[in-house]
Amino acid sequence: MQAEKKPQQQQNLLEIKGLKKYFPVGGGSFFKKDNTYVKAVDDVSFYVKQGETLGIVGESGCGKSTMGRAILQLQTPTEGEVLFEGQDISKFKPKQLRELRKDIQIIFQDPFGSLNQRMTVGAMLSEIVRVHRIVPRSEELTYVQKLLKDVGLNPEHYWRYPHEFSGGQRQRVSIARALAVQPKLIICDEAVSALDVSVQAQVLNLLQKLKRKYNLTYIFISHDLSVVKHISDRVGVMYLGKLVELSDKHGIYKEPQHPYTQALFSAIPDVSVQEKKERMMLKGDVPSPLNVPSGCRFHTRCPLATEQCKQEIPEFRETKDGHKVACHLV
Amino acid sequence: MRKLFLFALLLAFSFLMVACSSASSSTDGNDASEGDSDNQSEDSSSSNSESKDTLVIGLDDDPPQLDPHRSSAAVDRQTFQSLYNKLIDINENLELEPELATDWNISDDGLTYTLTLQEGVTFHDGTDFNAEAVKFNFERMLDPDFASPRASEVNLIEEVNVLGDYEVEIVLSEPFAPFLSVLTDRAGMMVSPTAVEELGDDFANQPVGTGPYEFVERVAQSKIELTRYEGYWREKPAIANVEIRPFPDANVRVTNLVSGELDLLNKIAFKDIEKLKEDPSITLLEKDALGYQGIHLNTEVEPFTNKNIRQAINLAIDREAITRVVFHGGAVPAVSAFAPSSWAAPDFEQPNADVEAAKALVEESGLTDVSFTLKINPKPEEEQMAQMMQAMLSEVGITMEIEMVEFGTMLDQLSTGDFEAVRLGWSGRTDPDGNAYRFFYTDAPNNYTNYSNPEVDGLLDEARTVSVQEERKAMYDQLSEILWDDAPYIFLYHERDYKAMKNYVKGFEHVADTMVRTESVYFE
Amino acid sequence: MEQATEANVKQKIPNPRVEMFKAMMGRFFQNKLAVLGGFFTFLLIFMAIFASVIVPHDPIEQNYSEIMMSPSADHWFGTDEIGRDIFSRVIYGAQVSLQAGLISVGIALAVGVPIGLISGYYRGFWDEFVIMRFTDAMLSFPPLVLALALAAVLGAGLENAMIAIGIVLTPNFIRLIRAEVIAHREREYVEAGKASGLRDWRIILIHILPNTLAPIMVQATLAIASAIISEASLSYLGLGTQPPDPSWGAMLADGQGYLSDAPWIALFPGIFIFITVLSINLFGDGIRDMLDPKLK
Amino acid sequence: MSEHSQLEVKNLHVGFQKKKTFTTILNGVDFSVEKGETLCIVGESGCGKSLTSLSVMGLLPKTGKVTEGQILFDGEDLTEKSQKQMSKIRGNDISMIFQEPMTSLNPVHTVGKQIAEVVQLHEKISKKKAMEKAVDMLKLVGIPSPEQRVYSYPHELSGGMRQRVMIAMALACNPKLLIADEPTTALDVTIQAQILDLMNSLKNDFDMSIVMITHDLGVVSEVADKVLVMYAGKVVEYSDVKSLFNNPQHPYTKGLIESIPKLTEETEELPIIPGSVPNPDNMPRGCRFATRCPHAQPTCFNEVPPLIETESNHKASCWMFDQRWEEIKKEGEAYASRKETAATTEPVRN
Amino acid sequence: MVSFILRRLGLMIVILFLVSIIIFSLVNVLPGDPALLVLGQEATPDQIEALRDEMGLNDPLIVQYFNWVVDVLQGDFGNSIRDNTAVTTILMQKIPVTLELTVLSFFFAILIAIPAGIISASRKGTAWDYSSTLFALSGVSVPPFFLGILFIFIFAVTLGWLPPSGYVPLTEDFGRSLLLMLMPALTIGIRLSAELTRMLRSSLLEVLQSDYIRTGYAKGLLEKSVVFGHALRNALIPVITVSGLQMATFLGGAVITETIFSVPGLGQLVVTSILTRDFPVVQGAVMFMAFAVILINFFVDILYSVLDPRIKLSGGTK
Repeated sequence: MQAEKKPQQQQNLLEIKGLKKYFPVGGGSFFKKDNTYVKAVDDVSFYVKQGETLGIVGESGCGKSTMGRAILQLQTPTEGEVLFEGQDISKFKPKQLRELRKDIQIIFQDPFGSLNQRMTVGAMLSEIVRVHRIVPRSEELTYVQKLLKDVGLNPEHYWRYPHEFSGGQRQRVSIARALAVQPKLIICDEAVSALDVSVQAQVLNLLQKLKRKYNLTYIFISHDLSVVKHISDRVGVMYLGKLVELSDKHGIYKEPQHPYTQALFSAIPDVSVQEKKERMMLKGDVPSPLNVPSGCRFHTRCPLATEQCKQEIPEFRETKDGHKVACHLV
Repeated sequence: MRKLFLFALLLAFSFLMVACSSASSSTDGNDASEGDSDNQSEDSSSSNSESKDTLVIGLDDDPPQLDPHRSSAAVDRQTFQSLYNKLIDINENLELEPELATDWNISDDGLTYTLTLQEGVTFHDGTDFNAEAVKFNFERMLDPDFASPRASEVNLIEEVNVLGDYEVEIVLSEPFAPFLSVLTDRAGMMVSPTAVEELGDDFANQPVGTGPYEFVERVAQSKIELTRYEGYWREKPAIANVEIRPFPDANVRVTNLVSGELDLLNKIAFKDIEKLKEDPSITLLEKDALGYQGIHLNTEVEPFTNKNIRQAINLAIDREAITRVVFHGGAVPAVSAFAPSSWAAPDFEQPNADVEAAKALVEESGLTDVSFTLKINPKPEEEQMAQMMQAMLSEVGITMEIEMVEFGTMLDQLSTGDFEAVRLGWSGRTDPDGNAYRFFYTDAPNNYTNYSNPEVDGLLDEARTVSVQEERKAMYDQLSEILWDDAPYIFLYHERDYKAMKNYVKGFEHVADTMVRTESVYFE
Repeated sequence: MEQATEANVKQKIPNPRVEMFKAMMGRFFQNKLAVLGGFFTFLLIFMAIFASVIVPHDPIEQNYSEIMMSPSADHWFGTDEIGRDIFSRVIYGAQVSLQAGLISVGIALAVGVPIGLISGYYRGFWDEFVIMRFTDAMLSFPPLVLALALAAVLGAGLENAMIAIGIVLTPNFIRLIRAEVIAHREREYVEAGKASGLRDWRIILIHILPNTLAPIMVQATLAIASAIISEASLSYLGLGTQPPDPSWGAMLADGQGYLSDAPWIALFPGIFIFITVLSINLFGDGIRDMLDPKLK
Repeated sequence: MSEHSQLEVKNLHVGFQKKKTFTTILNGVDFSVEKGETLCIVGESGCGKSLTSLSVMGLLPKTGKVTEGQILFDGEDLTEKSQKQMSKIRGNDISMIFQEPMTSLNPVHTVGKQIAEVVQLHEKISKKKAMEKAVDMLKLVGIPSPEQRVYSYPHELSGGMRQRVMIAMALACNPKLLIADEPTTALDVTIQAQILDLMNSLKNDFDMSIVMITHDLGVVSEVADKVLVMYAGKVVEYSDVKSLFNNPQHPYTKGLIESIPKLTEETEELPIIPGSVPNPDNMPRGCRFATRCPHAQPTCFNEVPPLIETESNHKASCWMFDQRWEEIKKEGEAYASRKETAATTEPVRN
Repeated sequence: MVSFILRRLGLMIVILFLVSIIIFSLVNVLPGDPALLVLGQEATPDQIEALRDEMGLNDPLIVQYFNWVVDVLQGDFGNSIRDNTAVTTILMQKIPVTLELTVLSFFFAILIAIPAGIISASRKGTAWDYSSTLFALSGVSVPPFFLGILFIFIFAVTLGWLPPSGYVPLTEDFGRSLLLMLMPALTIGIRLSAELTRMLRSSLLEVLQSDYIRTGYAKGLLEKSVVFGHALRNALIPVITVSGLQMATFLGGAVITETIFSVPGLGQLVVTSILTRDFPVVQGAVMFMAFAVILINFFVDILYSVLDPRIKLSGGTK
């Protein structure tokens, strides 16, 4: 798949080319290696511009989280390039990678699991600041407390343990941790999914605020379309390891082109009691990523599938200005 | 799940039923002593010997070998007495008696022994016992490839000549007075030549002799079963079967005797002497044995290069206390290699313990901070004794560490000289030579102490050539004096031998060689 | 939520650790049996440390006129077969047992923790094909047989027995720690650490290790209990503590012969092993509850 | 409508015994469900909505206890029934499905066996008949090739399928009331749509009442006839579904609806409810939402607001709808001017 | 399944290979010369040397190891140094004894552990629970030799109800054999039951917390049916693993108990063989034990997959 060749009026901060991440399944026996793989991410390409928020949406198991980790090199990609500011970071050595961590950060879903329970918030944040020598030692405390303030916490929370915080507060700590190294890009992996609605709104607002304040770029991964739509400038839809549609958010929400995207939107219950719209109900379940359908991966559930869909893998191509779809029917 | 549970319950119940019923039957047997239908031999004191046809013997260890020419463990010999005959036997007074050899003649130069053999003897496999068989046996022991531990006892044999079917001549390379007594032990036991040729190394597991009982089956570390040999040349034994079971734990052995699982024990723990004497259902036979127990001091290493220290130890130890506390009177203090039962036992009495003299000797030695490590076998009695000696020696200013070492390791370290002091004794031989020569003659195989004294060597050599007992006794007396003074080996005590048996076991001949002779035993 | 509450916050600042500790203590003290176990454990440690002050007699002093005396005012637990005071010996025996427990587990920890950490964190060939297979092999020996063989190789004596027991315990710790590390390695906080650019050693030592301490501590306490039994077993078989030092196992082995005449020789050391091990186990259970609020 | 509701919960108080202290979580919950009606209980985590459903089922954990109030099912008070009596009702008259279809089925038994078990338990029929019934039920909930699927183990099914199995199990004895505790939370949207669809159609077929517990207002709008909004163990609003969405009354409900990002609207910043839910051990004496309420007055902190009917079939528990509201506001202003720096008592921890 | 078995077989071979190396090296660094032990004090150095040659003890260790492995692969574990019996013959005599002891012990253990564990878990926090927990902990804490001695003291010495020790094969006298095995089996069984009780309790407690148990109640099941019909089988799965491991351990590990009660089983064999430096026997017996452990683990894994349909035997290592 060819890379994006869009004329760059704005600088591309990150560019992904043909990214693949396969996980081997089972070990096989001693004598032969098993050749089955879970193709968690299969040939995905996109770019992220400086200062924008790219939303990635998809159902569980579609590979969106794996993609986030692969971009960050937390999991080494099986194939493909990850260009950050023009450099292919998938070829980076451990030392370069550590340096890179200053530029790309991640916020995880689970506000309980992603904090070390045995460390105070302050110790955790200071450690990172110290390792990357962000500020001189003497200013460490002030710096970290300012960070805490930035994310809406109290400077005194410096001495607290994670278990003393509520879910929302913990997520704020996670955000502070990501911010501590003054990154350029933050990957938010289901960052608000575990939160209650009222807290989720607080955190979303915070993320928006910080983005403006520090001129951040986000890749926002979530299964919640409303949230993604709210926060993103552009949105990509993933299905079984593939990007099926990618466009700016108005394009994708107003005129979804891929049948899967359409079904996805149609499935969201509306928070209102307007007359119920006609639903596009998908049949069956998402196939196992262990053995993905031939041709278009969506053809098993697609109400419009044709013979061609079963045979040929549809190309991910631009249909309108900045709107890309992988579907034979568009 | 429920089904499984129920099944388990049922099983447990039936199991408990079995347990209860057998338990009650055994107690009944003990109390009321009628139990006519009882084939379990749980009888205690009396009567039902008619139904009982097996003598169950408890041994202190599992005999490793059933081949006398291969055997090196003392416990083996207990079984051999039933399976084999010796050429010559000894009686309760330690006098030689004919067994397979009805008569013997020694040439004047003491080199040629002519044996007349018993006629009409057959091995358990039917092979005839004759002069050829005797020749075969000695040659087997002398065969260097066979590596028999007997070799050292018979290595003076130059040739064995068959003079007739039942007459054989043995020629020695040099005079060896104790030779006849050697023939009363394993070297005199005759194995079947046919069986040996057939079985080779496996003979040890399927022994064939001429003895009163023949081999039936063996389960290692569990039991050895023997049955009466119907073709036995002498009067056949009264009891049909013999079962020999090893019980390394003395307590277990004794409890099994008391409860009636066993009829006879070859060895008891000394602490049980009083208890067994008092038990009305048990006969306890007591006899002075032939061995001695003590400590090998390595005279080539500090501090035992110093004679004063060796003597100090000799004097510091209160042998009375040890025999009383540890052995409950089942041992007598030792001052020489010859037990009271032996004709070679010295007449002189040595001081029991003299702490002051010992202290003086330590002073005299010029050594300070005298210390050494005593290696002992990990057995309760050894530990007790060692700890007592430790306390005694500390009183005279000698520090003794104790290290428990497995028997195998101990033998290894003894032979390589990797020790300071080792607590090890000798089970004893009928002839005094067997108790002294191998340990104290310069460079003799068991001279672990590295002791070398030309005077001692001379006495030992001479005592071998003289056959008059009185003359030999004088020599051994002198030897005992020298050894006490030089003290390369600290003689501690002579064990007495105890045979405990149910009081319905009769006819047991208790000989000082500590063997269990089953031939004469009967139930009453 | 964060505004308006500074007064509250300040009030509570100094004590988060104390509070956590208090909660843990609360959970511990809730378990009555554990408290009892802890009490006995500390009593035993106290006895072991101050043995020389407590005991009425010299533990190795022999008195041939007082052999196998039944318990009395002078000899609380009676005397043994060479006239030594059993109470004094039992108290001194606590030193041996506790030493054996602590040191052998210490050895196992010293070897097992680093190997487990590295093996679990890096996985790969060494982990899969060398370390794991080796622990598999070690674990397929019956533990006492292995300890016995090792003790026989090293020679009798308390030090060697402790080394042997330590070696036998080690694979368990390697496995436990490795499994914990693997579990934690997948946790998001470790990923977050990596994403923050922390070095491996820092993640292993500062982040993963403290989080695995709870199960390690529990396992270690229980291992101390089993090490005490193992030492006693080896001493029982003659491969542990050497005379005249009093070891409960050896005392029991000696006393076994006198069960019918002087049962106290065997019974008292036996009871002490039992109480010690039980106390430590109870204590360990308490620690488990204390460290893991979910379990109760 | 018959003489009594299918389910009527009156002034329900439920709490937990913790060591020496007793913490009351549910504090006077009232609602009723009519025959054939779907009631949604909605609220954020920790508001007590699941506890309400467990109380109805009599499945409170051992430390939990109903301290006050009544649960009337067909007019009979369930709180007075023994466990044995309750077990005859559970699975038969009242069924329940749970949030986690992954763990709510026993992994070691086939799904058929698990469905048949409930049938055999409540209807004296043979094993074979029960199995047949299981097949029928699987067919009913839309599981393909049910004859084979009865022999499947739960792990062989996808999440959506498992939730269908749970539904089949719950409906196997034609219950009068189905309690569904967050039945679609763990599922993907496309699957959620399928399950909601299924439930809606089955509700009509079985003519039963449904109590659905959820935190998702979208789901509420899909299925509910009536809605009960709970906050921190109390009912804050109880209404007809249309009325609730068109005209939410309670500040909490309003805040909740507004803080959800909408697909159809564009907002730069979401309206939010500040703060977080107070700790059950440290509840305000008065209105529990007072600590986060933009309109809160001193009275709100001290006095529990009654459930006030604001329009037909719409009640809200807020002083704003009381006649005294103007007075209360005045009092508050006076108070504020007296004590400028009055701090609220929001607890730090949750 | 096939790939699982293949993989496990490969793994077993590797582990056995390592075990063989470990035991061989251990045995060969044991102090003490077996030749000396065979020949005793009366042997001459020449004889010892000759015997060492004959036994191959003078070959380089690698050669000795290689020879041994080659023999073992042909099913020949060599002969005992002590009595020249084939090691396989000795093992064949010992295995039934230990097997009888192990099976009986397990029988007792299960008999005690299952009810105790169930009561303890389902009546959590009650006096029942406390007493069963205390029992379990006591059982784990009591050293086997002390328990054995205590049994002998009480049942044999004081009460005289049971024979103190000894062994009769089952085939010879069924009742008596069981009677003799009663105390040793109880000694092991109590300890084992204690471990299983603890295991079952915690596993059952965990299972009772799970969602499907709540589902069971929601169906209208009573506690009894929930515990027996739904919880127990799930709770037993980890217990079975532990039992499997324990059984494997006891197959070779009842060292102390066998010694105390003079049960001529594998444990006693190994102890005496180590102490008497009977190298071929030690090697053979330990190889057998390790093999038994590995084999039992293998079967436990298979059993596991039978009990728990979630587990597929894919052969991945954990």
